[in-house]
Amino acid sequence: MSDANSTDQARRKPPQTKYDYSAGPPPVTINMSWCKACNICIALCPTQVFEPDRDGKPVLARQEYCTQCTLCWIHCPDLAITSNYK
Amino acid sequence: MGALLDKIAVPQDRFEIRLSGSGGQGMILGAVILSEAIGGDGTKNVSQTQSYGPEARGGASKSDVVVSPNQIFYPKAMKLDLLLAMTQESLDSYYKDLKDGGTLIIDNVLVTDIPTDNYYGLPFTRLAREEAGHVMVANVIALGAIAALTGVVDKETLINAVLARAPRGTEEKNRKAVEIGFREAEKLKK
Amino acid sequence: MAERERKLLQGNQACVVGAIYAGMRFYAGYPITPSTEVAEGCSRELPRIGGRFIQMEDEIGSIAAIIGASVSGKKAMTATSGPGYSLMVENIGYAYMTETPVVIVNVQRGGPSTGLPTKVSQSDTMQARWGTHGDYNAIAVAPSTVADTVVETIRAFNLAERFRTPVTILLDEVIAHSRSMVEIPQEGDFPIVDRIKPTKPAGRDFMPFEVTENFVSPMASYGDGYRFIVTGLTHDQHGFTTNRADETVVKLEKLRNKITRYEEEIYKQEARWTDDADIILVAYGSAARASLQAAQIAREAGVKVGVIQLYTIWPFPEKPLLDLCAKTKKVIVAELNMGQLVHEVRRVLPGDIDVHSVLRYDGEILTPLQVLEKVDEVM
Amino acid sequence: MATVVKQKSDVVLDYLRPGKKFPSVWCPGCGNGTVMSAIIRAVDKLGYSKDEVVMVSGIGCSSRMPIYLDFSALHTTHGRALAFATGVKFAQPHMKVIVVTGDGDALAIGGNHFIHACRRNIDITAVLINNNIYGMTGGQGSPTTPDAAFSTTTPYGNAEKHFDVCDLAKAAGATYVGRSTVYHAPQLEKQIATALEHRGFALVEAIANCHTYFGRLNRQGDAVAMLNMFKERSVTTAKAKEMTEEELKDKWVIGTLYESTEKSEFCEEYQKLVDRVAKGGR
Repeated sequence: MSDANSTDQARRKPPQTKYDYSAGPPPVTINMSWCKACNICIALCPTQVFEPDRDGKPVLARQEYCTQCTLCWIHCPDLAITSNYK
Repeated sequence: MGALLDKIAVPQDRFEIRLSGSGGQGMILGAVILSEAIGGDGTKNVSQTQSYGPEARGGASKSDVVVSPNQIFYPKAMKLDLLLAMTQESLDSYYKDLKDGGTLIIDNVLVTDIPTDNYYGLPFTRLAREEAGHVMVANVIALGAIAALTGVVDKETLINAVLARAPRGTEEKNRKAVEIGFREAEKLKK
Repeated sequence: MAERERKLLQGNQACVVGAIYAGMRFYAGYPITPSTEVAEGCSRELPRIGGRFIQMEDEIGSIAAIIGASVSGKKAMTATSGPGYSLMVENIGYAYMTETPVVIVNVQRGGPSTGLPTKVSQSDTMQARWGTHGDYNAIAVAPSTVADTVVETIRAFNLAERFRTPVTILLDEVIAHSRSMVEIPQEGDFPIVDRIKPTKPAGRDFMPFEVTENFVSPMASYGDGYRFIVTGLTHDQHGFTTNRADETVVKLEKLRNKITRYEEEIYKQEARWTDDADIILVAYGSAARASLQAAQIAREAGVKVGVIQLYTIWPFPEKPLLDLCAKTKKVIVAELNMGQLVHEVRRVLPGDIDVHSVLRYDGEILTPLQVLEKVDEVM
Repeated sequence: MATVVKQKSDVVLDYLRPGKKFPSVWCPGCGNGTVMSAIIRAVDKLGYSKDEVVMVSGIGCSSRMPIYLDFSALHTTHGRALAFATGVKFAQPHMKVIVVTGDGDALAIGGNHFIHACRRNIDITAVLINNNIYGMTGGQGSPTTPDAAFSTTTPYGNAEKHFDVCDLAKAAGATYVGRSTVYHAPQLEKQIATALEHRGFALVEAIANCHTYFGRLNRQGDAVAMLNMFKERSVTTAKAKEMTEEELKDKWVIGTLYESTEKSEFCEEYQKLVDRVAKGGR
């Protein structure tokens, strides 16, 4: 099983709804100094909110698709992601 | 060499007792009771030791009590003042440790081959079975005899020490056992 | 004060009496001859006073459990014998590193390996000093009579609490299994030392392994609100693991200095007839009993023999020994092994003092006669 | 505006030890961090105060966890965490004692302590992070390394058989046994919370990824690939009931596998003994 395959699998579901985060902070905050670029959040996000940057760390590429599903921060082994909506 | 060894002697302030028999005859418990009786009032020090391990369960089980009004340096017996031998095997094993003129007490039913004429013999096991009502108290009868023959402890103190260790319900049997031992030994003294 | 209760106690039972007097309320152990009566005594006595007794699955678990209990605020003890002590040494090292006060009773028996389970020995003398790996300064005390065992057990707990360190009690089979009448101590008879609790509030200022003026850090317990970290990895004063050379040196020197700077508090020895002695016997435990008896007999025969009986084995009482042997030219070290303590005595005493050994390692106690034969030989 | 609100995410930050710098020592993507996060959320949900929690660990990757968390922490020797924890719990029965351990730590060197902690049914929650390999020492075979699997000490495939951790715990007398994986993090958190509330010895096996060693040596890919494998190979207890033994081969049954309240808890039983003795009873 390769890295690319598994990532694709996790991304099968297309985004359904868009959310407007413009009035407040972004849906999640990523602590870049704790992030070790393990790719878990990018791969598990069902709505493809993240894209890897040059170092492989996640950036919010499509934040409007974030459903606050919790998968990214609940799986983050480095406690580097927090949601801004509680 | 030898200048010192020729002059040495076991200190006079020690009185050394060994109770010996086969495992199960209660020699260790006997020594514990004797130690409590002798040391109870605080005027004398006691040091009780025993053979420990497999031999304590058979063969020639032994338990020593060293008595002294002073501090007891060496905890074990060096030269016995008193040897109680309840079996032939124990007499054979330990007679050599008895000092010249020391007191030898034997069960004269179970011990028949005795290397000296200077001893006290009583049928402890038979007395226990026939008079005291239980073979288990042979050791207590022997303690009564030791009290009578040596005066190392008086009878009442011994009885109290025996009763303190006696299982509930056996107090009378044990008191009687001391009395029997004391009485029979008194007869030998005359 | 009321008359003290007197009881016929075995050495192992006296150890229990002393430990409970000192405040021991937690015992974990594993049966091993000839120490087992300590466990039996604790299993009987501790529930009566609200203490805790647990028989663990092995000696490794036993020492682990008492360390866990000690950081949770209890005075805790285990008892074992040579092979069990060997199993414990890794976690004894953990106690040194984490500065956890615990008391380990080692009722010595013949070895190596399973050796002579029912026979006496003093062949763990060096194991008590150098058993675990790494650099550390050990404390070991050694009684020689049943009554001493009460006193030395109390002292072992006091030293453990005072210095935040494990303390070994080196008993041996003869003392452990012999019985004597012992006065049961009453409140006030002996001082009791308890670990110093932190006064600083919880928070960043509190450092659980702070290098204080006397190198001993106040010790909080789990549940006190300090939420401190205890690790066997080399750690800084906050308890955080470190690889840094400078912090490593601070930690190791703290472990050393808290003992070496206060050795005078730990030393305990008794000198008898040493002032005019031509020959001085040095011994501890049941070997000291034989030595004292031999010296008494020799004195009665007109030979000037003295005895130095050691109650503190580690740290080795260098200065007291030097002082007490200043006027003699001959020393005999009596021990129940193939020669362990004698190396320390040789190391400490000046070269112009002849140091001899009288040894016994067949599982029996040295007799006064054997010691006297040696005295006669070197006279 | 987002409307989906599930759970407070930054609660984990409240439980990190002040002064201890993150990130952790663990490899990128290591399951240990995910399990740590689940433990924190379980403790927080149950409302335990930080002061009443003691986290005990042995030696290994997972055993570094207590250093990061703002609980009383006892980081002990290899394999002995449960024995130390037994001392802590027995000395302070009101404390919540969590043991974090690995497969090598708990089952090889610590196997004896493990079965005896189960047998005593002492109220300790053991979270056993099973990554099927020794991570810290560099990928050697462990008691849970599967048959024929590769490690640096089984270069030709593992000839030994492996433990089923949960079967072992149940057989040894544990009164709560649960299993989950780091992929199933929310369920893992629930398992841990249930285990913490259980009175008696509770084991939660957390199947976790060591892609650095196990994944690489056994061609299972990176962290993400292993997480997906956990997803595919796990079946719930309900589903497992309808499956044959053949179908369950190579699957992990996740959920609560065993729970019993019949056996008395050790510390409570000992307290009863103390009370009885205090009244002069035997």
